[in-house]
Amino acid sequence: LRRHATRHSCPAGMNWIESAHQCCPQCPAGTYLHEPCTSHNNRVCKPCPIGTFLSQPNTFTKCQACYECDRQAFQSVLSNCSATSNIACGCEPGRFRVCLDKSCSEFSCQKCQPCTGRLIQRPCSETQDTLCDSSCKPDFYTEGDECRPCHMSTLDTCSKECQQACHSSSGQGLE
Amino acid sequence: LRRHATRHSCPAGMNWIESAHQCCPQCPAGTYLHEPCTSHNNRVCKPCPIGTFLSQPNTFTKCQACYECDRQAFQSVLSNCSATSNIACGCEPGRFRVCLDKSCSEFSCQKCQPCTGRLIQRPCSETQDTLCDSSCKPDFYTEGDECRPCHMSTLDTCSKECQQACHSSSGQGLE
Amino acid sequence: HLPILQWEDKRGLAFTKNNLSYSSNALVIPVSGDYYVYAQVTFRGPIESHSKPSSVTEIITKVTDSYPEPTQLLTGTKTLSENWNGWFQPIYLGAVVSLEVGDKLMVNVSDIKLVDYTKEHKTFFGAFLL
Amino acid sequence: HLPILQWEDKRGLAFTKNNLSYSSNALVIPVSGDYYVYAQVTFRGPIESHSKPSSVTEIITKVTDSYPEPTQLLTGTKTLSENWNGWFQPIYLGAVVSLEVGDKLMVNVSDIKLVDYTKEHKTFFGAFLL
Amino acid sequence: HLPILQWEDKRGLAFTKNNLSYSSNALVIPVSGDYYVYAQVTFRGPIESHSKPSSVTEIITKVTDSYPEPTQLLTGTKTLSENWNGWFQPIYLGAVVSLEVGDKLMVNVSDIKLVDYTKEHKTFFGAFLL
Repeated sequence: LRRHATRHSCPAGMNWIESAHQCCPQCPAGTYLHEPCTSHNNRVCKPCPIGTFLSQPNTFTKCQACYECDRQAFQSVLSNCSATSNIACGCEPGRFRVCLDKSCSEFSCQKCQPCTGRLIQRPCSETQDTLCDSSCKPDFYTEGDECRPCHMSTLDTCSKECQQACHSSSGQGLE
Repeated sequence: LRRHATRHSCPAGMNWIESAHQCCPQCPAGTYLHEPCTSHNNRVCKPCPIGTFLSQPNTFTKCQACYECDRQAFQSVLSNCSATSNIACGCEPGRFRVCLDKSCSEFSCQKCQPCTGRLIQRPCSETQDTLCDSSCKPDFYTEGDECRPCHMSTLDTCSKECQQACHSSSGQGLE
Repeated sequence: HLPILQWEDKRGLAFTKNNLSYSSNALVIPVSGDYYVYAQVTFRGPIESHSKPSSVTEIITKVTDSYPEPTQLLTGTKTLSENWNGWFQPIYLGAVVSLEVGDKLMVNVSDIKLVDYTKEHKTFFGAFLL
Repeated sequence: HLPILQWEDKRGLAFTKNNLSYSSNALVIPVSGDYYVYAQVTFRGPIESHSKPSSVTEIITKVTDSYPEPTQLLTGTKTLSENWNGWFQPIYLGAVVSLEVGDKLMVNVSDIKLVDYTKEHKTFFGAFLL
Repeated sequence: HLPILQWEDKRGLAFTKNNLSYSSNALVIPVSGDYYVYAQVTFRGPIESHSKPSSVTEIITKVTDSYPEPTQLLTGTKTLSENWNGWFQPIYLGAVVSLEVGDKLMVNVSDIKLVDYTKEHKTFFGAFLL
């Protein structure tokens, strides 16, 4: 089995340039190959224009276009695109990422749940929704899967849970 | 700001013809440019063949194909395609348009609701379903969201609404 | 076999040239070679008299004198999810295939009644020699 | 008419050559002939402030000096089923069309806010002379 | 990176010519120039042992000696709606890209187990020099 021979192997830090028919030194990250080297002069590298980048040493003749963050989908810029690195997007405050694929290169930003009437076990983060306590905070009573403030309950609407949570602790009987 | 100079500006009613390298008079709607004008003779226009049309004065070398109405989807022809206008499609009688996009260039034809047992507030039209009265017609009683004819009700199946609607008015007691 | 679509080859945007001709529902190949062949069919429904289709399929096939059966060149098949009242589903196919002079190219569909034939820019078919 | 998309024609994978130029949102045809014209638009949603769209549409249109109205060349229209929270829907169109020098090609969409403009390899547009 | 598809390059409809060769899962570009590159992958499911995928993705990538990372050229990503038991989803991609001699083209997918490899006319990949 023939080792997979690269067409032309060049020393480290150099790439084969077909048009020059020789190995040329790579351009550093953030620049691209403007003119290949020739037997007498070196290659010419130029910086990547605004909106483009190259994060690795290369002999590319063009830089790669930066991505953009999806403003309509409430994404925010974590770090701007630079000559050497693509833009990085996250979620606006109060939202967390919902990945649409395994690598999470595509994600939507959904509102963090507010935990009204509950203690927050784990606050909302870039990658996870808020984790609310299963039981209600003091002075709140459960109704379905919600927590309602005691002061909002009136005598006739105060269910069994409401009674227990709102009135039993203070020892007052219900007139 | 330079006025957007069309490559070659021609007087009104004339268009630049690249192959003839000169301005030629437009062909009237319903016809297309069969032969461009030359310095000594005029352009030749020909009528659009059956099944094609051009609704504007032009120097097109071919007419546009007429659309067709979607028979399987119960569309009907409002006006046939002519040499100067595309076909216009609507819905078959007893159906109304449900737009599938904002411009309603795509629409399906759905059956008008029959208002059984109710008075018709607004009859079904090309663009809107029938609007039925919320209450039942005389000699009809409500059951769920339907109106049932009184004569169909039997003693034992006659609910409270049925009694009220079907028997109270004639003053007969229920034997 | 699946039903074969008929096409307009002269009026509007349609045209044939360089001897690539259209006859009895097929593009006829004038010279052997590699062609990029493509077709889009827009399917739409529902059609009332029609049971709810679970899927739609478009196939570009080749018929040749050298073999008695058609050869399926390109296939696009798509399932339709349930809760649609009015639905549209375009399927585009395109690829390079080697063809012989006289070969015929046709487009088959799972159900002709579901094909949107109303506008020439929604359903189309073509080929060009590389 | 439907909104017209704007395109990047120089940076990254984008390029124009052989006088096929890009200006004011359109590819401008330098020489009459038959061109393979193609475009893909990736639509995505939901956009909260936005009512749930029932469908998305992409149309490649031609504007020409010889006729006062744009001509629709290729159309892809797809309905969206209900129960999606985050959704993606790519529509690809491509076909051969006869064009005159000076003709302009543009891409219209049903709703610009639903277009995924974030990555150049998800939404693209081009043409080449046969 | 996403898994890379393997292809048949000789049998059936498959072929390579004019030095455009296929080796270790990639089409190898023999001469620099502009190529129309295309690929269709038909995804299908469900696969029992497999959790319900929320989306499928197909990416045509370029690997080159002049840069240590692959470049994504074309991407089609589609979300799958819930209520499907058996489903099919074809994704077609095609566009013109400038390539250098020695560049390698490959097709990546979000999940190899969901790829319908059973028929050559349902999943295919190719390129031609303009």
